[in-house]
Amino acid sequence: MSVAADRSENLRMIRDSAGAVVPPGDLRRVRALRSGAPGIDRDVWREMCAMGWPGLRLPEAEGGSGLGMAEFCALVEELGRGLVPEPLIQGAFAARLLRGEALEALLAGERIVLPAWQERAGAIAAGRDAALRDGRVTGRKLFVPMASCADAFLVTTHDGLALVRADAPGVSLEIAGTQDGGHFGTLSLDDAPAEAVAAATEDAVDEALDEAALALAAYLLGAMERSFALTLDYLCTRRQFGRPIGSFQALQHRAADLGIQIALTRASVESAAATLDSAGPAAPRAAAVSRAKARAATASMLVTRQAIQLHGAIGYTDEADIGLYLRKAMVLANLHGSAAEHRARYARLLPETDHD
Amino acid sequence: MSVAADRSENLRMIRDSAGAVVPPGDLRRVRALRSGAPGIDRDVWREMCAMGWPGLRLPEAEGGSGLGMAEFCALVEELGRGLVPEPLIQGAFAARLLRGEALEALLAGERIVLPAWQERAGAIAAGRDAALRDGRVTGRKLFVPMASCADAFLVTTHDGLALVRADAPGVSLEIAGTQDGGHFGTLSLDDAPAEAVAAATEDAVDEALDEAALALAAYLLGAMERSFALTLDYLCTRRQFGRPIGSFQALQHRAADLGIQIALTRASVESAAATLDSAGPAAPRAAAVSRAKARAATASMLVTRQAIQLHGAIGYTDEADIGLYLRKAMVLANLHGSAAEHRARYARLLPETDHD
Amino acid sequence: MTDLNALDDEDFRLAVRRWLREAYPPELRNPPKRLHWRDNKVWYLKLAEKGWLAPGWPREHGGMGLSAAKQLIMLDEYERHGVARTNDHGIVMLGPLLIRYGTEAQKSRFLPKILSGEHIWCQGYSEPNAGSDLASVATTAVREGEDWVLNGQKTWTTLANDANWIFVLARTDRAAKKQEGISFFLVPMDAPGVTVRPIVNLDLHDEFCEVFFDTVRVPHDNLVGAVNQGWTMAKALLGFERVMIGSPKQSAYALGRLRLLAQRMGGWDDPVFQDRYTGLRLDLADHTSLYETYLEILRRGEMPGADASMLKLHQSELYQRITDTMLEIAAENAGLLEPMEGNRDLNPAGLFLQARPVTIYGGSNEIQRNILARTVLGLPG
Amino acid sequence: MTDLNALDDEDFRLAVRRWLREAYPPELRNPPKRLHWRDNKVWYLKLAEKGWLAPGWPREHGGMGLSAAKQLIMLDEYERHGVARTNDHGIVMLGPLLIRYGTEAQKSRFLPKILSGEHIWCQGYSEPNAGSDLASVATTAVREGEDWVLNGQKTWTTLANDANWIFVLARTDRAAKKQEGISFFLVPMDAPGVTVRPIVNLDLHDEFCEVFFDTVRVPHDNLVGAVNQGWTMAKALLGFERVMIGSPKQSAYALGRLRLLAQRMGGWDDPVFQDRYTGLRLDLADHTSLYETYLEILRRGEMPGADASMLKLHQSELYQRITDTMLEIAAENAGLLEPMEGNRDLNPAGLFLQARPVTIYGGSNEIQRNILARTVLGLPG
Repeated sequence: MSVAADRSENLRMIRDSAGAVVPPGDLRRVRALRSGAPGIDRDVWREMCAMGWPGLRLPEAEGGSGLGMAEFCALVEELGRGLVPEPLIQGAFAARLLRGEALEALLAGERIVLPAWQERAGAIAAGRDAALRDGRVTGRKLFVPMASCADAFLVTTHDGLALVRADAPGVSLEIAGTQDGGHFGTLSLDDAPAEAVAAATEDAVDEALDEAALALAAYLLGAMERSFALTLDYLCTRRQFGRPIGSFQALQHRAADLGIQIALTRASVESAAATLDSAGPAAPRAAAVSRAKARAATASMLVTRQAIQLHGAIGYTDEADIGLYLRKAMVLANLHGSAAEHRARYARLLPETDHD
Repeated sequence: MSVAADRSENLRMIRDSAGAVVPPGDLRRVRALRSGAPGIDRDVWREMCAMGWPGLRLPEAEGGSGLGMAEFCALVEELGRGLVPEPLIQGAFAARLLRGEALEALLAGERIVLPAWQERAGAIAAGRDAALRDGRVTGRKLFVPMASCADAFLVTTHDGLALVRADAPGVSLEIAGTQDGGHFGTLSLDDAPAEAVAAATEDAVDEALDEAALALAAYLLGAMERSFALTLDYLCTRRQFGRPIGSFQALQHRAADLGIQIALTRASVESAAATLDSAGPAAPRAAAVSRAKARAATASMLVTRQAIQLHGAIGYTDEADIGLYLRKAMVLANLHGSAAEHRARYARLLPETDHD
Repeated sequence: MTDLNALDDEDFRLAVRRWLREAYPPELRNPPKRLHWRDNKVWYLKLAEKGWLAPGWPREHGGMGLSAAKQLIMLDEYERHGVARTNDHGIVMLGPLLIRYGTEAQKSRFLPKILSGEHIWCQGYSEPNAGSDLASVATTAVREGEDWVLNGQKTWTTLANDANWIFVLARTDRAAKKQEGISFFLVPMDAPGVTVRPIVNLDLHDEFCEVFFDTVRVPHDNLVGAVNQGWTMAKALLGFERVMIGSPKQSAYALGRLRLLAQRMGGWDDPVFQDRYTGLRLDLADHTSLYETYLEILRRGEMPGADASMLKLHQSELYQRITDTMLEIAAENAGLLEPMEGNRDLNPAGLFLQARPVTIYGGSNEIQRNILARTVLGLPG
Repeated sequence: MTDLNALDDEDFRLAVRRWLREAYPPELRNPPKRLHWRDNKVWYLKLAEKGWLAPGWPREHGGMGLSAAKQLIMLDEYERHGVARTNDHGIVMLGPLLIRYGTEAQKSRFLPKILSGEHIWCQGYSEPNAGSDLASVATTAVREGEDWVLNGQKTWTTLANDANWIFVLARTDRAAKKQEGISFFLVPMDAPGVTVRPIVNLDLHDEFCEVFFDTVRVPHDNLVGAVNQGWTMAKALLGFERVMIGSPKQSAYALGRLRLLAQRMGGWDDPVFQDRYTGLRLDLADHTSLYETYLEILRRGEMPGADASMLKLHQSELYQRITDTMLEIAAENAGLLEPMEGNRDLNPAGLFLQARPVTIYGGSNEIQRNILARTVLGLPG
């Protein structure tokens, strides 16, 4: 078999396995977990770990599967289709930076480690105002998704990465519910005992952050595609004026435009994944991520908003599943940087010169 | 009769008289004048003067009709419907600032005086780098519409207004054709003999400029309304797939959106005219003009562009009249300030404060 | 009692303003969601007591008998003060219809109880399969002796869970053309066979309900107007509504919140934001100018035509564009379930969700564009 | 002669690039408007001489017989170098159709003359009442003995004023369903009864023409394929075209000109402009990624489906948005008839006008959206 065919077989298998763990058609589990703490199902998390998902990107020598961003994005996209709340993107982010026993426990599903990297709203880059001295961390980290399910946090500091147990003294967590039924945690660390994670360089953290941002774009892609499919179904089913409403040209044209935005998002995400999977200088790699995240943020909000409109009154009820997709987009579109932030970063990374 | 009814009777009469001089349905005259010098018909200009149009806004004591901006805008709007090339807006602008014999000659249709106020591209305010000393002007003025038909120019200078004969020594004019079949003149003045126009203050010039900008918005309003009417006719007439294309919902919805933009433009222009016609502080008056000009610029480009699209292939021929409306919008949308410049001026004039 | 119509406009405006300052409960100003009867009852009864509940009804029926111009001033002051809507379907919708089409008996039976707050009405028009296509109501009413028997289901019935009466469009002639076989009934919510099920919205509020009719029996006296005239009567009263639904107030409110949010997020001075904000501001200002031209028509006592639907279209989409912008600049706060920092004025997600249905209800914007294109622009059907 | 297919891709690319640098007339790079035969003839004949005129045709017919992948590399280099389109309807449209459907006699009669430049072809498809609805062609062909007699009118015939032959869709069966009564004819432009009238476009260029057929007689040999198979043949060749028409080249070219204009106007560093420019740049980059996925399909030798129409839709509207932006920032220069300062790279009005027809030709964007919605998204017809 050719390399390309091998790869596409890989991708197909990954998508299938994702569908087996979290069937996208059924959102009852997602609804049941809404707005409770910890907001995830630990058994499902363990199953994900058993499938090797948090370590998908790690070399086999480190207990991973040695696959690329293309594969990870395909997996995460499937989770997006099913609005899966378990924090795989964050877990994989942590796994990229941990080593040894801490990594093993994470990959085995025994401990959930979530990165706490953000110190201001809207950040793309890691905040490093927190301080790590003599094995103790002091600082404040914002917007940690699903923080209440963490056994430990991987904290960026001025002095490198630190691993802090959630139940350690000096650790306090403030929780704010999010529209998707999950939550953000504000993590306050007051001289909390921590373990330095020496192996990870700042560059490695930056790369892991970019991978997480791209994975978010892939998750949004899956979610918007699914919400669009639900909407097309509705347009074919719902009748008004004696015809299915999907036969009305104005709605057809709007659907066509949404389809184009989804296709652009897919092309952008897959192109960024391919860029990260190939060797190359740092700026175009980060720029590719920004391009994909900007597109995914904008397109996912457009598609899910329009999905509500195209569903009409039923779309405005909480009991219609379509609203769950809008809520998810509201939470993820700006996470790891809004469209505007990523557009600006793209322009900074790849300034236009007079190359004509 | 009530004041309001009187006023609306005035407006109706003005619109009727405009239609009599320049019937809007027939663009053969406009086509015939395209891209020739001087690009206007002097007889039509004299007829306009005989109707009292350049002096419409002047007090009766000065030989005018003593009417307001509402009336002037109504008149100019009708000219926009017919794409009339004669420079009434500029002539009226000059008339607002002249006095005595020069004014009489202008109002009588004997001499065409055009303002030359602009020293950089995109300007809204009068350029005053030109110098007037000892009865001689030196300077350079840009984008004088229909400059080749002028008998004299009314030039803004650092030292007040100056009247310069077009055939005076030291006056040279460079002509660049415009898309609407007219032209812009670049006026170079090299120690050219001039007559100081003492009466006009800087404030008066600023006000006349704002009136001209609003009049342009009204002209664009008339032009876009007419182009929309032509497009609606076409949509009702042209058949494809066995139906008039105007029965297709996607085109109907687009037409509805254009109709809304036109209605907003009318409301904006009429509101600005009413503001200028009432007493009040300078900033809100200028802001109302900026609001109307910004809307007219954006809406006229949108409407005329879409008019081409809705006409399909026929709209892309030079022989279809609809293209003349697009060309006119291309020339006027940015004249006296683009939409972006006027939005920015509006925000400067009326900064938002915490008034909640 | 002063003759309010005799006051000049400015004095009238000041009188309204004074009364709102005195009497309106401060905690009810600018509520983030539509209030239930339990919350707005206090204000409804204060209005009733003052005799200001029904500005547009003739005095003989207990209304204020205000001119259109005065009503608009009153409304304007209400909007400025952030006065919440009450459970006003009896006042706004049913009252004028009864006054115009009801029998004397119906007027004297129902109007006083609307004014006293004893009857709280809701409007039973939309159905699961008669949303955009309202004329295809499938709820039936069949004559049985002196009674009518209703069967069917209404949906999107605003605040039905507060109401004790509902006015219903029901089909009384299946053979007639869609619009011509519909009649108008008054139904007590406690009649056997009426069930109410609240619908939780995207913004997690239960403003709307489903109402089920299972062999509900009402006497013939509860039919308003002639049999099969229901649709015509319901439509005849839409002129004022068509304008009011396009009021700039939602957008104006949201724009203020957008400014506050931008200031809080530190992006207020960003030139890109400023440009966008100014664009929205100009859209609002031009909308307000357009709205004014329609108010002027109402002030003259005339009824605006179908072109007034432009107002609703533009306002609702502007409102959404403003709240879309809020989400875009709110960073991670765009996803929060509760207002930021416990400050209900910093609630981008909440306002965004509340702005969703405005392009759906009151005739979806798609329907409004159809009407505009065909009725106003004259495009072929 | 080297076997170009045997070269690796990079070597092939360099070979094409080298040849363009050597042979392509510099004054013809990036022409602002479509060139006439009098201007592009020199390049056409150079290509002919080198044997590079028909990259996609099999070698046995005088083509290069290049793989799809190699053709795309060639095209890419042409675009980078700013090579102008020639009068290529014979090469691109008619040649492949004759190779697939023509008789041996037709192939040997016509193909060599396309390659020599002796026959310059144009395409007679659109009619005044068969634009978006192309299948309703009204031009008729009636059999009379050994001849067919054509009557009717074609329009939007690109460069008909340069051509000496035209291929024509004409109705041969009025009773059949629209698509099924159409045949494909080859007509010399000097046949008695053929008249050409150039149409002047908005950008004051005569790229399109009307062609009139008044009792034009052609022998039966000039019918390609079977009677009534014209529509099927014309449609069968659209796969490659569907992708190519969505190439990002127009937008990429326009974006470069927008940058130049902004720099010239002094607004390049304005943050509001920068934000907008970056947005357009990202749209172009994402479009290019999407386009690449379709090129990949072509490289594999497969034919993309109807979903490829997304490319044309998005590209054409992006191109227009870029040129719209040019006008907005060009101040008074937006209205000029000629390029600014005599520099054809600073020509906002010209480029804006040239961008108008892209959403109309090649199946208007309205039609493309219909196709996308019904064929690809599966919405009901």
